[in-house]
Amino acid sequence: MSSDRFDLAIAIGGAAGQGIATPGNVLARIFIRRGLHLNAYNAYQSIIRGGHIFLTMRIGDQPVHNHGDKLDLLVCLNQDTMDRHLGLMGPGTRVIYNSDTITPGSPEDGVHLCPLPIGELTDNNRNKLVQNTVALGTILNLLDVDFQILEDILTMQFQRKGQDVVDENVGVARAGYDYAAAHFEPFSLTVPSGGKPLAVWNGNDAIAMGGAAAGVKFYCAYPMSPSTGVLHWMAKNARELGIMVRQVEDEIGVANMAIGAAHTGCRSMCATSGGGFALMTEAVGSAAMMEIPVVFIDVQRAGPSTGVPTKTEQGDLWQILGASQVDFERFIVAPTDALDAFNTMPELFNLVDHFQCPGIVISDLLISEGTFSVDPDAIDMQPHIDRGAVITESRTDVSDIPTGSQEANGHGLIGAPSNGYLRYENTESGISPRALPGVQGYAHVVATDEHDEDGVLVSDEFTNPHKRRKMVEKRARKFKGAAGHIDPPELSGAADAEVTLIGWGSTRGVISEAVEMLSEEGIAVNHLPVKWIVPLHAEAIADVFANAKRTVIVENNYSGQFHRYLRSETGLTADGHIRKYDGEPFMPHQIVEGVRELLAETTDIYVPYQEVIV
Amino acid sequence: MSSDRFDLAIAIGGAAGQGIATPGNVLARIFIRRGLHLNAYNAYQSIIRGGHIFLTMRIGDQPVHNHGDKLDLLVCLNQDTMDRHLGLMGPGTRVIYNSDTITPGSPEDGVHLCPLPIGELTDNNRNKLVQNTVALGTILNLLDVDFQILEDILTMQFQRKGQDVVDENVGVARAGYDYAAAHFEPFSLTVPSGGKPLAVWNGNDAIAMGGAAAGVKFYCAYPMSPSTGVLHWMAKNARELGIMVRQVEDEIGVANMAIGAAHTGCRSMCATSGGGFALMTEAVGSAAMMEIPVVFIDVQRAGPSTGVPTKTEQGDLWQILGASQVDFERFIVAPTDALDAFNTMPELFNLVDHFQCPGIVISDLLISEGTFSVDPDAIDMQPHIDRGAVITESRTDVSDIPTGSQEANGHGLIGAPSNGYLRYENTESGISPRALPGVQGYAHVVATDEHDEDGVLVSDEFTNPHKRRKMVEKRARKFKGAAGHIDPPELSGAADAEVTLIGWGSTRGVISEAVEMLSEEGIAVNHLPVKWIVPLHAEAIADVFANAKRTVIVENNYSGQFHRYLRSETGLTADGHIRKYDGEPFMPHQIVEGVRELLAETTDIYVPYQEVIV
Amino acid sequence: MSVETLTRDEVQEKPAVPLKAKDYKGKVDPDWCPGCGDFGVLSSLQRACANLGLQPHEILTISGIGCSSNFPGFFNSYGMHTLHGRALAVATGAQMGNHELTVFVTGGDGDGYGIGGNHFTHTARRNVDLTYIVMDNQIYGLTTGQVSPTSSIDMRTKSTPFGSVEAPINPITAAIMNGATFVARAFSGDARHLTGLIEQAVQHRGFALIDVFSPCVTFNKDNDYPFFKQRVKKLEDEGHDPGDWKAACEKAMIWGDEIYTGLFFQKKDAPTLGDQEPVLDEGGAIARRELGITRDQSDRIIKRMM
Amino acid sequence: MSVETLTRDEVQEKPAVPLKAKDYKGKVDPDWCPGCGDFGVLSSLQRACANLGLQPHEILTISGIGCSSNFPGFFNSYGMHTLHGRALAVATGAQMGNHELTVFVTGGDGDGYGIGGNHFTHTARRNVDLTYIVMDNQIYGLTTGQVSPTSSIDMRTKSTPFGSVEAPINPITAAIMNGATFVARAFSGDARHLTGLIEQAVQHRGFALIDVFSPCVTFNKDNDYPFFKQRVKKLEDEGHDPGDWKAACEKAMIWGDEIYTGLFFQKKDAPTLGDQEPVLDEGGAIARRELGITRDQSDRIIKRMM
Ligand SMILES: Cc1ncc(C[n+]2csc(CCOP(=O)(O)OP(=O)(O)O)c2C)c(N)n1
Ligand SMILES: Cc1ncc(C[n+]2csc(CCOP(=O)(O)OP(=O)(O)O)c2C)c(N)n1
Ligand code: SF4
Ligand code: SF4
Ligand SMILES: [Mg+2]
Ligand SMILES: [Mg+2]
Repeated sequence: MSSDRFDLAIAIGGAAGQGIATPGNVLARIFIRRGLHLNAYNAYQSIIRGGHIFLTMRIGDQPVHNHGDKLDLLVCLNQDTMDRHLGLMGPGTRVIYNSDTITPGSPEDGVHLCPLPIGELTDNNRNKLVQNTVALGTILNLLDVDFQILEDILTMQFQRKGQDVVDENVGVARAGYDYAAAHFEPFSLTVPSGGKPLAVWNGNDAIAMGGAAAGVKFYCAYPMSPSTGVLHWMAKNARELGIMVRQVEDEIGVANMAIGAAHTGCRSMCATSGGGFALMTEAVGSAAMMEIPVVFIDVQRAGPSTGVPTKTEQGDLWQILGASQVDFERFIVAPTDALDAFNTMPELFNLVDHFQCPGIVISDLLISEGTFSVDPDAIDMQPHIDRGAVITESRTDVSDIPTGSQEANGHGLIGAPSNGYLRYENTESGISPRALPGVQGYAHVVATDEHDEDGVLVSDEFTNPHKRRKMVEKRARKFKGAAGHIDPPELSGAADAEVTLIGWGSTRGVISEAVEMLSEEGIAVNHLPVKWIVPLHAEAIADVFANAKRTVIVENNYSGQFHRYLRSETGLTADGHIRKYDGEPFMPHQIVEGVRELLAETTDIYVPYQEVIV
Repeated sequence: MSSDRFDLAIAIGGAAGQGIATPGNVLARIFIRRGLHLNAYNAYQSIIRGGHIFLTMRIGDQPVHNHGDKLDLLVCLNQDTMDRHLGLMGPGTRVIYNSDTITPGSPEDGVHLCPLPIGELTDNNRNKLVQNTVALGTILNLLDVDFQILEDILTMQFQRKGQDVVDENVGVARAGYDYAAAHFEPFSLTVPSGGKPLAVWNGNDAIAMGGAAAGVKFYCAYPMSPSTGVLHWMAKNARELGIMVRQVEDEIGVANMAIGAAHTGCRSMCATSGGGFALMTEAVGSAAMMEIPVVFIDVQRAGPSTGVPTKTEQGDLWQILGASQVDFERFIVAPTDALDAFNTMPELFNLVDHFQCPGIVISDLLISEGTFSVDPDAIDMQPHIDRGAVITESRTDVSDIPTGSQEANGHGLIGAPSNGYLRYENTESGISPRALPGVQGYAHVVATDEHDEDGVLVSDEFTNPHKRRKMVEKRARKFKGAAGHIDPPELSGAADAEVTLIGWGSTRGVISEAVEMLSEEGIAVNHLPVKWIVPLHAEAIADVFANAKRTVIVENNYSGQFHRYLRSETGLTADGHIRKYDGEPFMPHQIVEGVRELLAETTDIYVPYQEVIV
Repeated sequence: MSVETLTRDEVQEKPAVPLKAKDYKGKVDPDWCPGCGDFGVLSSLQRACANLGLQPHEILTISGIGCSSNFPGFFNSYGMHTLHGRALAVATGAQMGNHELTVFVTGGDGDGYGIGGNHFTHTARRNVDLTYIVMDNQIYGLTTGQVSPTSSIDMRTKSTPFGSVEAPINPITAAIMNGATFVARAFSGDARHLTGLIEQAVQHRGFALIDVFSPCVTFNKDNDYPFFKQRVKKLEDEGHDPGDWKAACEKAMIWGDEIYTGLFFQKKDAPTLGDQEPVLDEGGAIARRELGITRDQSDRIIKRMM
Repeated sequence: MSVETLTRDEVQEKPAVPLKAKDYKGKVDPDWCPGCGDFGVLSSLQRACANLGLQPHEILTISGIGCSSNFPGFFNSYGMHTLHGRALAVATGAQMGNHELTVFVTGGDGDGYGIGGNHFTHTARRNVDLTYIVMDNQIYGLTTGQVSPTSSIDMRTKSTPFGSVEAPINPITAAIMNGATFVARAFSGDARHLTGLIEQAVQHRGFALIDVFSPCVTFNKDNDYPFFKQRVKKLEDEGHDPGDWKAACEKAMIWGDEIYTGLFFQKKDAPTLGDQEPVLDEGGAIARRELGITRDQSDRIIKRMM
């Protein structure tokens, strides 16, 4: 980032149970209320107490799209944090720690150690979480921010615990503030203020809110990290928003329940992570066969199998592409950040309603559990809603009740004549208006077996290859024009770049920053972030490849899943790859170094070394 | 087929419950005992009574690899068969039917109608199945085969039902034989005899037997067409062969139970079809992560979803490629016929034992439920067995019991020292010798969470991106040389062919015959049948493409799943496609016509019209 | 076409014509084997619906996969022929989505107690308001005769040619213990009895199971019509108290010369899942409500984020 | 390395040294929250194994995923940390593969009764010879506190912020009705009692369930140590007859000021799944037998095909 921008990164490290979330939240509120942008990544483990948590919060006066490369301020809540991370700190940085319990290591020259005698400052308060509040005061002073805002937020934060708790916290925060004023040298920077106050959310909130805005009336899930936040948001807001929220016995139940609700006419969705999604795949195919619009969300984490439940990866792409047997129509979309995820939800619901098929959203831990600032006015909670060809009005001119006589009905079978409604009418567009259960005059049966236009199975009595082919082609036809309904990916950056970086989903933010850094170095790079996986704008991407000098695909997995998929659809082969599969997300400098190495042609797959060990 | 070969096709049509299986079996035995080759395809529906069954049996003096294009003899057990299929019969063919109940349509000139007055011939026997036996006698006479062989086989077939039943059947068969002698003109051909007697099986038998030969000691399944035959074979032979066979509550249980047994050291396998395989996918990834060798079999049927349970398709490829989240090592193999499937089983078990990972076999209804002759001496029931690096000998020099003191052990944790065995030792080859539970001195824990060399989770307490990366790379490394252990696909046919046909799995037989037919027409075609999907011999295939004038991929699905996969791995794009997705398998002439159309460049995807409607 | 919020009352403004059993005939005639027990279940449900005056469009019949699960195709109502084992999960979603529908779930013993066993347990404890009719033929029919979770020990099937070695589950006692509030057993050979039980089950608010002995004449030669005809005995004839779970379990466990049918257990006062979800109170099926959220609601949400 | 057919007797030729509880300590110390109920379960199993004289290599401990499912990593034996909900299925395969092992399955209420519910039902009815210890904390711990199938009505969790509306399942009555032959309940706060029950369970031939109240001190503030300490009452102190399923169910349903622990139900004479499979009779684990089939066998098979 260019140096005239405000760009500050604070890290807080400790063990699970040491209460890192609270100071993180308080700091976030302080910055967003000043109109600063924020991107926070929390590295943690799949245990409830102990281990190592490392929260990195980067703040800027311009939108911040990743957690960055460097740290300005480190808060050590335990010795382990000091031991692990002091080495990351360079000249001019500050390291805050409790000098009663933590022994500092030997820092690089120019690192300012800020020891806090917590016992002394808190009258030996036995509450272990109190050190966090002292540290908050200290941070504020180092940043030369007025104490009042901290007091306000602590009051808001603790008021439901009573005035005593508020007073205690404000008191120790003030002690930390004053102690810093007396003993430590503040940063020589000014934290900007006066910008339009922002809001803060994480990707799971954004997905849930996007669903709510799209009109989701049924949400169900089985808890699975890192997708559980969607369930929590939905559960909390269910009653206020009139959304039916259910926790189900397993993911198979989840997927099928969501389909049941969707069939009655609810906008319906569910979220999980890779292993849970594996269990949902059979149902995805069934929704496609029954032509029921429903949305599945897969929040990726590191794998295979149970893998590393609290770490990020972009490794589920092929699972999602291969979700359920045989060919069928469905949308697959990988939003590129939280706001994009929010906006994707109503768009996707309109699409699945229009095309009567399932839709799958691919998120990952980075988006879903990352904390981001967002302009509240950018959150459009009343998006355009289009339910497609749906029949909700009863008709009384045609009866659901058969006339009584039985007759041959084109299935090689004798049966009662129906109301004449063809749920799977072989229309020119391939889209057949769908009647909702309960509507008079349209009673019909939907089926996961192959069926004829009226829903009667072709697998009973007389299979018929011509009917079968007709129905396969009807479903395929409806999807033919789907790509026209979504935006093609857009190339940004230098027109005649030396390198074209292609990413998908959550890597957009970090690649953008790497592009900027490279151009500052004089290497012209442009960037194609891909969001829509199916349908894929193959021609638009092929154009970019055709005009690119050197294509490099950046992805957070071992085998280059997106590259292989892109090639399967287009035949395009990229010149180089930057990949990562150690559980941690990319940092901008890792991509910068990757581009340099690839330009030097020492390798065609660059895997960065992960410096921050958490 | 060149006309000096013996090549005869008989079809029997009727409803489910009319007992088509028995005459089919009797005929098959007659031919294989004469040393004739046989390929039978049974078109049926997912109901138990009624509907339409159409068994096509093709017999030849040379190996017969598909059910062919034409019919010589049609046996109609009901009116529906007459109505549907008479039009398929050309000059010189014979049509046998019960003239008491069936009205013939108007046949093409030269078709010999052979009406049987069944009532008269059977003394008005009320047993409806008796007409089948009369027809058998008639067929034999039309083919000028001595009656004795039929008498022998009927005796064998019915002897456990008592002499009365034998006599009844032999009697009516004789009546049919004699009636034909008196009234119908026999074919002017000689059914060859004296060849080495062959055996008969279907693909599911072959898969089960291959497993048994490979040393499978544990088989479990949940019934699902068209894979259930494997369960039936195993259940029947379980006690004699000492195989533990279990029917489980669902496919999730199946996959996990197979893994449990495999972990104790059994060769263990399970089979299902697409929808059941969807439910197994999570377990596939877990076996890969725990590095447990186990074999999953997916017998494909038409879909998506429940689809057309009794029809064939090659539509599960992408589901299998995408089985379970994130990247991991596994073999995927699509045998090309029943004998190949048999031979694949021991080969695959040796591979998964060596590489300690899951293996997936892709079959389809065509192979699994088709009936084929096989040279009994070609069935090697004592194949080479290699279990790889497995530790089954106890050691007493090292104890499983910790010394008692607790110490830091490199996980950032305190724990008891172990026996020193590293289940996931980071060896150069990536293969870590595997100790079986029960063996003293090697007690250890395997895990679906990412784990370090000693099996301790890296997702607990302290995740560590370097350990994580090490373990991903260890597993990937072990698979690097896997392609060297399997045969590359082999190009057969003309060296400088005009067209190169590429197929995978079950299409080998039908494509081979199309190749012959085309060369007889003067169109030089060669053929690359692909069997191993993962690892894929990409270079060998690329060589074939590089030397081909026009590449055409033939596959039994809508979207060209193999083409897209091939392109994903190689970037290769075929020039044309022949695809089918109506539930029925390819017939040779359909491929021939496809090649002609593609050569004429009227299209680049040819989808044949299905003449036989069943 | 666009979404219209039609309440059920509006739809029903026209007085319903009284219906006959044949009015519930589906688009095709059943393709079950002649003599299959499922015919009796179909005709009983048709009669029960006529007696209850349910209109076809007010009913949603949901099944999994199996011979018995082909049911919705043969029955004139809205229907869903879903995945093997998943009907109850789909039905719970549908019932929540539109709780004004009368929901039937129809399927087999394999579908419901085998692969679908987990949904059976949990749908029962949630007391979802639906009627679950299991055509229990103690065999896997559609897949041509393998052992089922209700097959008796020693039963020979294609997958147990030497006889089954696994104790069957007892759907009645299992359902009671899982929290089902209406638990009955019937025999498809006694359509009148079954019809009555279905009527009661529909009128019952909550999860109602009717496990029906529905002989598979093709693959189960052990448990055929004569087997049941000789054995079934109606609880109603014995003055059994459906409020007494112990007696219910005891009676349900009897499996020998006498096998009980009838209403084993009923708990009338238990709230259904829907009753306990205030979201449904606002009136009308959630599937038919206005989509999206109000400005007030969104303002409140966004405010909490700042 | 090659396959050796070592029988368990050969392996055990060396007389086993008597072991202490600490000899079953795993490679790492448990990372459960301080005070977590699972510590008590771990130490009880360690003590029980010492008392029973089981060698670590003779034991296979299998779990799914959850806080409680991290168990095998903390216990010194052969272990498998499998998929969420699938431990019983894996264990059945392992028990059949090597029936000479002592198999423990350890896991949580969500793992076993939620997602794993179907395997629970069917493993019980098969009477697979293993000991299943469920650390029932009535919450999803590892995923940071959502409702579980054993959470009480009205319990507030992250997924039920307004209180749960679903009746919990009762693992004891469910297990009894599913055919489990040893069904017990314990409290991890009473390690001695639990240890005794584990010893009995291991000695029992067949499927043994021990549902252990194992408080989650972090996410379940309703069912904490004091809650159970005040309520638990031992069946053994009341002269309960474990042969009486009705009394067992009745006692198991009591949930108020008194909650019973102890052995609710036991059926001693039931054959296990393995007992009924002649394939196992031939001696030795099938996992350790010679691979492949004999020429005689193959000749017979091929002859039938001709
Ligand atoms: C996931 C899955 N597994 C297996 C099948 C195959 N299958 C179809 S029906 C059936 C069992 C049928 O038994 P049941 O439910 O008792 O019904 P019945 O045919 O006896 O009425 C099975 C195993 C399937 N369709 N889907
Ligand atoms: C298929 C799948 N779904 C969801 C999860 C996420 N998950 C891990 S543990 C767990 C529940 C843990 O609850 P419980 O079994 O009661 O164990 P506890 O942590 O309370 O001991 C869940 C839902 C998973 N790992 N796999
Ligand atoms: S196979 Fe059995 S269950 Fe299926 S239709 Fe026939 S009789 Fe009924
Ligand atoms: S979260 Fe609960 S169950 Fe998990 S370790 Fe902590 S106290 Fe135990
Ligand atoms: Mg059945
Ligand atoms: Mg729990």
